[in-house]
Amino acid sequence: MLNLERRDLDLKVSMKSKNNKSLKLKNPLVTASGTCGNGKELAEFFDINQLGAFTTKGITVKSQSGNKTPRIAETSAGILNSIGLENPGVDSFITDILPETKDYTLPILANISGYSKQDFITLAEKLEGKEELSGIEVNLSCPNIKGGGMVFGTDSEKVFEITKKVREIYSGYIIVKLTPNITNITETALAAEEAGADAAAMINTLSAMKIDIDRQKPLLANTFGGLSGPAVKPVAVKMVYDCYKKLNIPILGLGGVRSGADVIEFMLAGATSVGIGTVNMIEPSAGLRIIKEIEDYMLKHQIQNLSSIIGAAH
Amino acid sequence: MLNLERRDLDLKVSMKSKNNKSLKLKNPLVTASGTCGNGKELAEFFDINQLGAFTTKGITVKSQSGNKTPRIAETSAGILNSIGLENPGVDSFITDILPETKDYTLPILANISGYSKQDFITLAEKLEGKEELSGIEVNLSCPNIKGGGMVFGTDSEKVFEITKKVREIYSGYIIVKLTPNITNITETALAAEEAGADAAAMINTLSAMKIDIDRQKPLLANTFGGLSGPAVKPVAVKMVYDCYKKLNIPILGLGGVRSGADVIEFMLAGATSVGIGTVNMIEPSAGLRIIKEIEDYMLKHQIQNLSSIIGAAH
Amino acid sequence: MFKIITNEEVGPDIFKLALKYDQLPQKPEPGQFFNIKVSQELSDDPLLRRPFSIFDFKSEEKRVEFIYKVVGKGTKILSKLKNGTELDVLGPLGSPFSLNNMNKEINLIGGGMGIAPLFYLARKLEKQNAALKVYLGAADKSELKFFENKFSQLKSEIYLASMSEELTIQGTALDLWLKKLEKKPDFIYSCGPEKMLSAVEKEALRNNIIGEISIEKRMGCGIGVCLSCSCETKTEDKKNKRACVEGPVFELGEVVLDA
Amino acid sequence: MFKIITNEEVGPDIFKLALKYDQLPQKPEPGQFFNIKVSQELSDDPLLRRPFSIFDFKSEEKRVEFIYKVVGKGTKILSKLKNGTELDVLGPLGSPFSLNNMNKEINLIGGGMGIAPLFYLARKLEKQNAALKVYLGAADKSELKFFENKFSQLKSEIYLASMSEELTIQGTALDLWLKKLEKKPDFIYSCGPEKMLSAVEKEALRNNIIGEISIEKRMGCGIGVCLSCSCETKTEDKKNKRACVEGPVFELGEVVLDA
Ligand SMILES: Cc1cc2nc3c(=O)[nH]c(=O)nc-3n(C[C@H](O)[C@H](O)[C@H](O)COP(=O)(O)OP(=O)(O)OC[C@H]3O[C@@H](n4cnc5c(N)ncnc54)[C@H](O)[C@@H]3O)c2cc1C
Ligand SMILES: Cc1cc2nc3c(=O)[nH]c(=O)nc-3n(C[C@H](O)[C@H](O)[C@H](O)COP(=O)(O)OP(=O)(O)OC[C@H]3O[C@@H](n4cnc5c(N)ncnc54)[C@H](O)[C@@H]3O)c2cc1C
Ligand SMILES: Cc1cc2nc3c(=O)[nH]c(=O)nc-3n(C[C@H](O)[C@H](O)[C@H](O)COP(=O)(O)O)c2cc1C
Ligand SMILES: Cc1cc2nc3c(=O)[nH]c(=O)nc-3n(C[C@H](O)[C@H](O)[C@H](O)COP(=O)(O)O)c2cc1C
Ligand code: FES
Ligand code: FES
Repeated sequence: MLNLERRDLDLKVSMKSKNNKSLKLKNPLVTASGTCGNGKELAEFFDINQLGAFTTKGITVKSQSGNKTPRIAETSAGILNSIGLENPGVDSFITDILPETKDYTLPILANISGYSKQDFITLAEKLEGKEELSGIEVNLSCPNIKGGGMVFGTDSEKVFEITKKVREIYSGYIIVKLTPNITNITETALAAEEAGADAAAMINTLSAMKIDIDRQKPLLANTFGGLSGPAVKPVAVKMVYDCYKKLNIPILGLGGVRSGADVIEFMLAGATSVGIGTVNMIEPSAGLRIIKEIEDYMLKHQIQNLSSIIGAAH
Repeated sequence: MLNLERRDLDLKVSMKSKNNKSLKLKNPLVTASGTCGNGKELAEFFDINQLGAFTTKGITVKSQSGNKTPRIAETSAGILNSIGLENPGVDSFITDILPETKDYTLPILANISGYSKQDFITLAEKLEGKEELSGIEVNLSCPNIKGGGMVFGTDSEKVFEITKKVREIYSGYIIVKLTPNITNITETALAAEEAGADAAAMINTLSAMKIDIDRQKPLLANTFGGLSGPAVKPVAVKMVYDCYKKLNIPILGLGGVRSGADVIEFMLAGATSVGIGTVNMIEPSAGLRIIKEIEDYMLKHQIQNLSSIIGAAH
Repeated sequence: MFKIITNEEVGPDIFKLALKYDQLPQKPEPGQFFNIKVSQELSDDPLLRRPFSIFDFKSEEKRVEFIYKVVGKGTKILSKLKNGTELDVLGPLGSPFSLNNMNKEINLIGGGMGIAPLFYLARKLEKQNAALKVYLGAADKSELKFFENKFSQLKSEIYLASMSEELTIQGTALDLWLKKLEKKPDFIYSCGPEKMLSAVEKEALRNNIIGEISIEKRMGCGIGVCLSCSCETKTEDKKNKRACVEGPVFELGEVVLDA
Repeated sequence: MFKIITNEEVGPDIFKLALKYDQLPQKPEPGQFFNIKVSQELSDDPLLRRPFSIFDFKSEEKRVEFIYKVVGKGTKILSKLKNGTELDVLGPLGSPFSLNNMNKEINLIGGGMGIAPLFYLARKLEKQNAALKVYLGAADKSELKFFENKFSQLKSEIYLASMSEELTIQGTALDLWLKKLEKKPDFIYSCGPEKMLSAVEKEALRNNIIGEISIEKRMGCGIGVCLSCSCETKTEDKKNKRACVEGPVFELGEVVLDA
């Protein structure tokens, strides 16, 4: 069909899993956990219901006050963060935060982190059946908590075990979020798939650091942090590309997206949906602009269904 | 001593190994292989003898014409390359390139790459005893040759085996260059040390890619490439920092250096010498500027011996 | 859209930046800040915005002013931008100083670039007929000159201190304040290096003086989404507060300061 | 140091950039290029320089001119830079067109932005009393207007083609050349999209015409150190050549072109 106009465009994507579960999004944009608060703040800038889905800030079993500051540093085309999962704990999340999300019409995903398999079990149990949620994102990749997430995320067996446990408990949609700090991400991705994950999200941040040369000390109070932003995009796109060839579950691709072109790039690599993180910190209404840019691309190339380009670069 | 002036500053570093070998450099700057040709081109812009050491473009046993073009893509604060080790082969290197380096007074290091253990053995044999060389850099990390360097570099046993073989043959200074595309670089670094490497160099490029969204194909003819430049610096600094705590051999740190401040950052993290790569492609005389900036830092902080800051951020 | 109308050096590495805007989401209040992107459109570096407190604001002229010091990459780049350059600016952001100080005795204590947010505040307070005493300190006298000129256009009493030279005294803004503090003020406002604020707070609390401080915390977003700027509090529940939303203005004794 | 003295739109998304320099390492020759950094000083993005062929050069005025099209991030940023901006520029780089064509019959065939390097060449050739026929093509007529004006200041015969509209003909620069080619020229120079160059080369070689082409290859360094711009050659030893040092000008038949 030629001469498509803006109103003809279909940006819907469906994250259909092997388990016959599906997450339907009106467009591929999913907020990345930890970069968008819990919605209220961005909602002051635009109607966040226009996005595909919203992921909440990572929660843990108990409340945490996070790492000492400075928790953020700027690097070339990127940022390092070591927030350390400051959050009120899952119980407060359920009583205080979840109800607030009722006003939203877009799917809400809860991002969960733990220090042990038991933590993930507890979190899954507490969130099971919560109607406000369209699913959970199991963060096996947080580089900012010691002995925590990332250690699990670099070990395929641990990824398999935890995912399997969570799968047994949680009946909704499960996304497993993977770390890029690994020799071969397709192995952990496959482990998540085999254990019953409905989708794989990649990438979380790259382990990194910055040193304050005047103080001659690490700049972040926590010494290390996670690198995100445009700097990491080429690494993320490759991981999505590699996994697309091997996985039979959909991929939520993210890392460094700033523009519609970046979203298209992730989708061509094989992502069904695409996360926007750091960009929201710089430009709160980035999501809106990005949707417009995706449409512009579709018009330029006369693509009616955005989902038709998923994996097209292979 | 207070009130140091420029002429009082001592930028010398000595890369003393466990094997009682040492590479003495008048300053920590080492050109990164593949980004500075074989010297002639930069020499048109400044006297390269002012640098610490020069590393030649990677050589293989046989001549190679490299990958198809495009071989380069720009990313945010970084570049992707997939040159594919275009080089005339080790024999031509010895007859044509090595003699040309006789004019230089700075230490010359030959960077070698292979597709098999035998390749590295051949290369080490051919270079053994070459007086023009102060040492060799064993590249176990090139992401741009299939079945090649990087596969070895992600496997500690292979790193150990190849380093050991090369050590048996080559009596000069041996630097093993490691890949960052790995879960834990301290393991391969320790393997290199145990096998007799005199120093470890890190990092080579990060595996990555870019997709041309208009052509809907990978931009590089080779699909994947290696990411270098400022974007990767925070990852490289962390790897140096991690290895410094575990290794007993000196580290040649590199990845994204653009300024004197970056060199200082790598040294504070634990590098004894620091590579400059991508920056030379943008600014051929970057080395000179960087030396000046290092001196400015030493004056500001009244540091007389640059080597005193190695590892000081720990 | 914001456009640079002035970007000129007014002291050693200290610049005055005046922007003209089309419209603002709300009227800026003293103590609030704007978050300014200094990179070229389409460039990804520097990536983050840079926060600057409002130095002055003139709604009739649709003009907002900042005083900034060149300390790193972002401010260096900013200092090179020419008149007419369009800037991507977010704001006003953050919680302002409280302004219910009609007819009261007020002390303002500012150190270094921490003086910047106190000027618009002083102007507003004067409109409320507050009696102002202003204590300004900096490492070098040359850094105070511009501020001295500006504040002397107001009716406030001004005292100056520098580390390099004797002005009202030789020393810090804190030294100055303590030295000159005769009568207990009704309220103080202070802004400056965290160590100074911590010392001011200690002295104030010891003397039962109430007031507010504005702090500089490294920020990711400036809008409350990233929790980069969390401050430990001394409140009972110890719940963190965000410098960019609940701050940058806090009550004396509210948050934990680096001493 | 280079300073922008003109940066203005002369066609649809086509800009003329004139720079004034202090000094140059050598005199620029037609076919050479300059490598321009478009990012702010201290910014790491965009990281690489952008190569542009010399459009014109005036040594008396210390002035070098470029014509560039906005196609991506770098050229977009460049197009926003204001007069007076100082630029970090390397050059002249690369091997120029050969210029020993005294009194000869010369054809110049340029497509799209490939026309840019032919103007300074044409000026130089005219000084050698060469007889020039110039064949210029572009997708749309509007892209030719500026070039037409410039070339018509010379004594050369000019023919124009556009895909959108009949000028001398409707079609490509190649169609135009083939159509108008009556007498075999002594030498041709061509620049434009690689596919066009490949077709020009095929026709030229078939007709035993010799000449040179200038090609655009993605470059890392522009100075020969990185091997990003390697070109496969058809020479006997098949040794690659670097577009930035041995090129961008090559003899017809020298390097492998994408057809
Ligand atoms: C609410 C608020 C108001 C401010 N008001 C003013 C003002 O009116 N005038 C003024 O000169 N400065 C002010 N600052 C400090 C100013 O934001 C920093 O000096 C500036 O961001 C430094 O940027 P840079 O790129 O030059 O330094 P770099 O060190 O290169 O910056 C690197 C990163 O660290 C951050 N950073 C560095 N120093 C500071 C700092 N002191 N405070 C917060 N973040 C920092 C930067 O924003 C950036 O993200 C204020 C800071 C805050 C938080
Ligand atoms: C020797 C030479 C001379 C040139 N002369 C001219 C000229 O006179 N006028 C003109 O308009 N253009 C010319 N070009 C092409 C010009 O360099 C590109 O259009 C420009 O680099 C695009 O940059 P961008 O950031 O806008 O595009 P982007 O696509 O964002 O650039 C991304 C990267 O790809 C490179 N790139 C993109 N397109 C090209 C291309 N066509 N050729 C080479 N590299 C490219 C860029 O340099 C950059 O490294 C020349 C190219 C070469 C190699
Ligand atoms: C400030 C900050 C906080 C983050 N917090 C979380 C978190 O709580 N849980 C999580 O899974 N990922 C977290 N992330 C990672 C992001 O969700 C995302 O995976 C990463 O930043 C890469 O995407 P980006 O480059 O678009 O930001 C955080 C990232 C940032 C920058
Ligand atoms: C164009 C290019 C070619 C390279 N060729 C080699 C090579 O032949 N051998 C090698 O060990 N590393 C090679 N590298 C890697 C660099 O030596 C260096 O490890 C890497 O680029 C990180 O440093 P940088 O960010 O300073 O460039 C190459 C890098 C680039 C950009
Ligand atoms: S800076 Fe992001 S929450 Fe305050
Ligand atoms: S661009 Fe680097 S060698 Fe030609």
